[in-house]
Amino acid sequence: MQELVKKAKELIESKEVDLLIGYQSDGEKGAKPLFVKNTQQAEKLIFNQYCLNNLVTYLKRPDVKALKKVAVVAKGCDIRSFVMLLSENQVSRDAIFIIGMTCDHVVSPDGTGENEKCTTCKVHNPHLADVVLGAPVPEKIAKDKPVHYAQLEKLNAMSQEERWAFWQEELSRCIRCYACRQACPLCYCERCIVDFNTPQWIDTRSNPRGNFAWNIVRALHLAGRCINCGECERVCPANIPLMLLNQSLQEEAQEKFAWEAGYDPESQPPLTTFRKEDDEDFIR
Amino acid sequence: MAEYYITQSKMTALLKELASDSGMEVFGPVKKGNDVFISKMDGKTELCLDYFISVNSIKEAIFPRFEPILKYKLRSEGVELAELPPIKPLVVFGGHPCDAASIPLMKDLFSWDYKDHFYLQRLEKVVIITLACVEKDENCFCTSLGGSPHGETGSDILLERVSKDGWQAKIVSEKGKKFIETHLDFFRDTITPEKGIPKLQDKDIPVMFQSDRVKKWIEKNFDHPLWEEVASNCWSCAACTYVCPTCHCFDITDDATMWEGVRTKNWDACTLPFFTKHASGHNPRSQSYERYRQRISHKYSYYIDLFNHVSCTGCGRCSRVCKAGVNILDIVKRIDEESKKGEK
Amino acid sequence: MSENWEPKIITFVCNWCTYAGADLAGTSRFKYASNIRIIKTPCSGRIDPMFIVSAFEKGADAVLISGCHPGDCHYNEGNYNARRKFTMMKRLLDTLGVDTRRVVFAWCSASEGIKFSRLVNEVTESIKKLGPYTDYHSLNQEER
Amino acid sequence: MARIGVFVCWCGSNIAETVEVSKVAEVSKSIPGVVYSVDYKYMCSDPGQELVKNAIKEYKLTGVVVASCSPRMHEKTFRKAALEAGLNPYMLEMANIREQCSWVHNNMDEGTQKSIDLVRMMVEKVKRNKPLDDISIPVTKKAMVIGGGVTGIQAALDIASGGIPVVLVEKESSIGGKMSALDETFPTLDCSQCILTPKMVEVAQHPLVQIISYAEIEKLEGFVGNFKATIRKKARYVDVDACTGCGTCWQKCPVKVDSEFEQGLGKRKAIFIPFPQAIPSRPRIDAENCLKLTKDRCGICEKVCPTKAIHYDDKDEFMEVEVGAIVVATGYKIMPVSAFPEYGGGQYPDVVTSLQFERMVCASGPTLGDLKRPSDGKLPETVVFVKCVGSRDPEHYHSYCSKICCMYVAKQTMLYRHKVHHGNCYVFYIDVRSNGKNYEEFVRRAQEQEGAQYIRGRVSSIYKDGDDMVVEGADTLTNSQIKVKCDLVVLATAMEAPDGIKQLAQKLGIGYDQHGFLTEAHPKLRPVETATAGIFLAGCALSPRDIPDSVSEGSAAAAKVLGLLSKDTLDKEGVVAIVNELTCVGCQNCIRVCPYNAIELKDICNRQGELQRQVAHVNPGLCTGCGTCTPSCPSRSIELQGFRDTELYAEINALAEL
Repeated sequence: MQELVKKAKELIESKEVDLLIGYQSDGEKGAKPLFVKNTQQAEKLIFNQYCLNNLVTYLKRPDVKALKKVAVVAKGCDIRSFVMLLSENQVSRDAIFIIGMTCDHVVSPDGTGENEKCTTCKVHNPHLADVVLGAPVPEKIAKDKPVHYAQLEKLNAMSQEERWAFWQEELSRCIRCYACRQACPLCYCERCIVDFNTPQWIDTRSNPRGNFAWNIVRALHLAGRCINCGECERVCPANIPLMLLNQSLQEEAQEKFAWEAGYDPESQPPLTTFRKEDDEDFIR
Repeated sequence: MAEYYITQSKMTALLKELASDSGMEVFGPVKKGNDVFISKMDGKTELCLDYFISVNSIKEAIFPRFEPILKYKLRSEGVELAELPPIKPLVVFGGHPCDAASIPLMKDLFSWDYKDHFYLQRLEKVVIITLACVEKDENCFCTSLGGSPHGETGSDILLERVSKDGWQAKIVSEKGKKFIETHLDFFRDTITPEKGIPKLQDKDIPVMFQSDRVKKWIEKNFDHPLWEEVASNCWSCAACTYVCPTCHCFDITDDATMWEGVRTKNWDACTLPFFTKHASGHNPRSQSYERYRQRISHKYSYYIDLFNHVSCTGCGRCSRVCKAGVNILDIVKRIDEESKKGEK
Repeated sequence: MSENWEPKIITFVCNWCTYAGADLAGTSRFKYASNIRIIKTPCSGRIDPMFIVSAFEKGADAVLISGCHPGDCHYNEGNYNARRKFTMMKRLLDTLGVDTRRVVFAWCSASEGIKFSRLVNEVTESIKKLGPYTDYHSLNQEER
Repeated sequence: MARIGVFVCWCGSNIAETVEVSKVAEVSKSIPGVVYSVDYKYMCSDPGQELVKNAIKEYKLTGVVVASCSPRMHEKTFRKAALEAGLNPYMLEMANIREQCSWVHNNMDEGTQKSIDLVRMMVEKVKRNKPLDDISIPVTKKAMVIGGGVTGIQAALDIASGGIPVVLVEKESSIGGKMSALDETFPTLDCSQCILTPKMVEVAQHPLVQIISYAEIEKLEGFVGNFKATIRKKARYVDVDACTGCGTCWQKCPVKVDSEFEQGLGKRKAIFIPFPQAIPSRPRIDAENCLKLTKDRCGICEKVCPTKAIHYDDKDEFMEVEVGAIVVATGYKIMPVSAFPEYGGGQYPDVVTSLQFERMVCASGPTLGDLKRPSDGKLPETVVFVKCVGSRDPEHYHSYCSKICCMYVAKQTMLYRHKVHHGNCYVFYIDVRSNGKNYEEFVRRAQEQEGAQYIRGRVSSIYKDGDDMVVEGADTLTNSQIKVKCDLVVLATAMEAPDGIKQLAQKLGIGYDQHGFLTEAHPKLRPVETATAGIFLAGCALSPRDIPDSVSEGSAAAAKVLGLLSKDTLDKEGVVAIVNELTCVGCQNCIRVCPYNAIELKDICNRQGELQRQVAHVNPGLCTGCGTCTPSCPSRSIELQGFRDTELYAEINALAEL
């Protein structure tokens, strides 16, 4: 922690950055974002296993974008979303100072035990950063090993009718607060398609039709881009297991397009490219 | 006045019975994961009676997330108005006094310059059965706004826990009285109060700020840098407003196929980025902190100008759902401190 | 299911291959079921996966999507891009429990009038067996 | 408010037989927005069209739906009629109730119901259509040909003959390409120089052709009809305008190095022209070997130059040219023997490539046509030719066939036998591919009359035994191992994409395949076009070709260029994509999926000129209206006009239950 505070003060004092986004503690077992603009605020910086927020999401905000240079404290998983922002022309590499934190794991959203997402993590050690803080953590999974999400198995084992019933029940609680969208580092559109009304693709009412369409389009727009940070699901006030959708499409991208998002800023997201030999068994 | 009691099992049975009646709407607490939601029930819904506070407020029972206000059909002869679904009698069970306290506040608004008969009709037909609090957390601050963990405001019936298995039912309104009388069978048992049943007193939730001092500061400090400091974390979703018992903004949307259409009153939120976006492309509240400032200012200042009451009941729900760490109590306390400094 | 229920099949095709193939079916007088309604787009690359959702919302019992075979695209690559989107959409719908037997993708060239007519007949027949897509249509309720 | 007219055609009995047309017209009247509907026997006839035109005027129609045959049949007809009546042609849509309805259904009720639906869909669409203007883009009436081999020369000549000025850019100091190094050519055995040189002269003297040699493309901006190319003129150290090509400099230059033109078999000077017939016949200094430029010594050429044309301080220069179309004819390179160590390539001087063999037998070659083997100058009494070296060998080298080797090997056996009448020559081959005019006869002649001995089989190794070279291989016809002692081995090594071609392709924004050959827009129907409008391909830049094919393609590409530049403007339909710059976030999805590179990032700056954000920008000249961009845009900030979301959604919406 000393390291982090020291680095932050250095960056702020030297005016290398206009703003630093990090974590502060929130109660005994919690952490929340902290916007640091002076060295006094920097004293509050922490990093521990309760630092769940993906702070990269703030980089999409217009007021943050307007600043000359911003530092952000990020775990390997968060950096994957930064890589996507880079490849999608949403940030300029020069305008962001990444303070990469090595991270063994964070806690699950309810504050107990290891977070599910950490079991499939390949970047306990930040893969792209301006400075890496913390002791190196041994990586448990090889980079080229496909990731499999255990929690999908239950859903996959259901019949189609059961899956339908499952999702209708889950999505009935959706109140369309768009916390999933706002917390997502990759939902950066100036005008979301749901706010588009010529035509109104997606019913804005939180009725079954609108909730279904909204969650389809949200998952679809993240297809091949989602980096499994899990923020959408964590911030959902209705506890809807949104990551099941994202992870299903992540697996599809791996299986069909040999693609995992967020590792290489030079590569193109899979839905913006193709291979002639792509699988087409489902096409008659 | 007679004393009425009801056991948990009878309460469950009563709600289920009412929920089976297609002529009625019943809302009750349903567990999902680690949390409880006040949800619309049918005869088969499993109720959860062991919880601290629901994620959402009882608001959506009376002020639905969406509600058709006009239906029409297009015919070659012209436009034909279609009938709207009837507003059914409803029972809302499972809120706390901080939920119920929102009712008179919302009524003030919906019967203000324009009488919103959808809301008012539903209000007439609703029976609100409130549970007095037995637990609290660091986000609770009802007492700072004149509320109480066992306050009666807005409720029709207030249930106070007397045993592990039951409540004493306090009639608060005529509607409440009528409800108990109609379903007297369920309220006949006498429960002897058990010892050691926790009860929350006003003093358990200390007063943490003075709302009039907060208002004074807000009136004078629209451009104060404090706003940006306390709300910079906000990422502009509507979770806080949608779980809030007093947030009441809505949008009117049209949805039409070729032959018919419906106009809907649809929840909206001042925290969402597009809320004030003009057709010109200009957005007077383009920053997230500006939107959050609006939320606080509206509740703690503008609303008082109109209705002489803070539009917040201190339930703390917004702070609980906010994973960006925006905490209304912290912010209002900060403002109160600033205001105190200014007084000196 | 009422006696005289007929499936509604909304069909999205590209202009250069499948629309032309459907025209060829016409000029060749290959008869097929009248349940389809064709919406023409320039290229399968223009066919948005969200069309499927809208079609079901508007009462379709099935959606048929067809474009040029790989390598035949008038615009060289549109169908390759489309294929990736459809791959993802199909998986997503499947994950969500949508009956993906009702979402049919096919390649049909301008010379395959016969394939087009057979395709329409096969899809119509299979949807007749499945019945109306009441699950999806029930999402359209206006009340809470 | 929309005022839509619906015109239902009987098409004689073609439609009316299965569709109750009067009912379709009648029901159409009840569609909101429809103010007029009528049915008529032949809507495409002159009176039918008049009906449409008059109704447009009389009822002040804002949109028209013609329910008749396929739009592929008559959309143009009716849109023209609409235009004549003063209605924007894109405000007319057709409901296809013939090909896609009456002709494929039998039942009158079904046909009628479906027709009504189809009309309704199009009414809903046309209500939301927006008038579109056709696009007209001025073109620069000038072309650029990249590559001055025989293909590029042919293309340049044909374009210039059509009256369009051409800039011919050649990487080497002379045009002529590979063909200039060949001896005689199959199947006619005419001398390569004899047929090429006149063409070189013709192109050089053509008033509309500007040759820029020793130059490469640095950058290309713009789009079809309006390219701006930056050409890097490499430092030549010789002022080509002052120089008269007298030759004193290269005669006096003391430095001798291997000549690239002679395939390393002969020498050239440090100031040189690659071959005597070079065009322009102006030397350049090889900066790597010039004593003046490397060690600041010598300086003889400057001293002896009568016109003071030598400038040791010469630098690369850049010139910009604006052109409307480009032909890429960058040719090929041949794999060097050193790529084949298993065949002794690079180790034994007497293992040579076929191009080296060309120089060895050529009358203007280093030995002036006396066949001498490189190691000791001995006349080779026995020569072995090995075909498919590096070609048709996907496991080790290239999967493709180099196409011309079969023919030139047959030719080279003849050239050999013509020089060495008593000599033996053997050809190791896998197949003999001789599918061209007079090709098969030519190969037969080599085998039957000229004594070339063909052995079917792969060569396993080549090594030296004393003075002799030994070629070991399998004869797959007799199924035996075979050893041939010889004096010289000629490897018909594979043709490859030339160095730097990928970089060039990237600069031009055109595609290339895994071998580095440039990709045509369609292998059959658009063989000399690229996916980038205005850029054409010809010759071996695409894949191995022989001279006749290359020359044909040069002409074909020239015809395409002339077609494009024959008009003052490029006219196209208004169905192109358009960006909403207010909502676009510049994620580049559309840019990445666009098959035509028609979209680019555009900077949005504030009044102080500071970059605020980047958005997509469609070049309407390049957009072909496929619409692949639209679904790729998460915020719907790019829409294809004529097929906007709201138009297509309206069609879906029209199908919602009544």
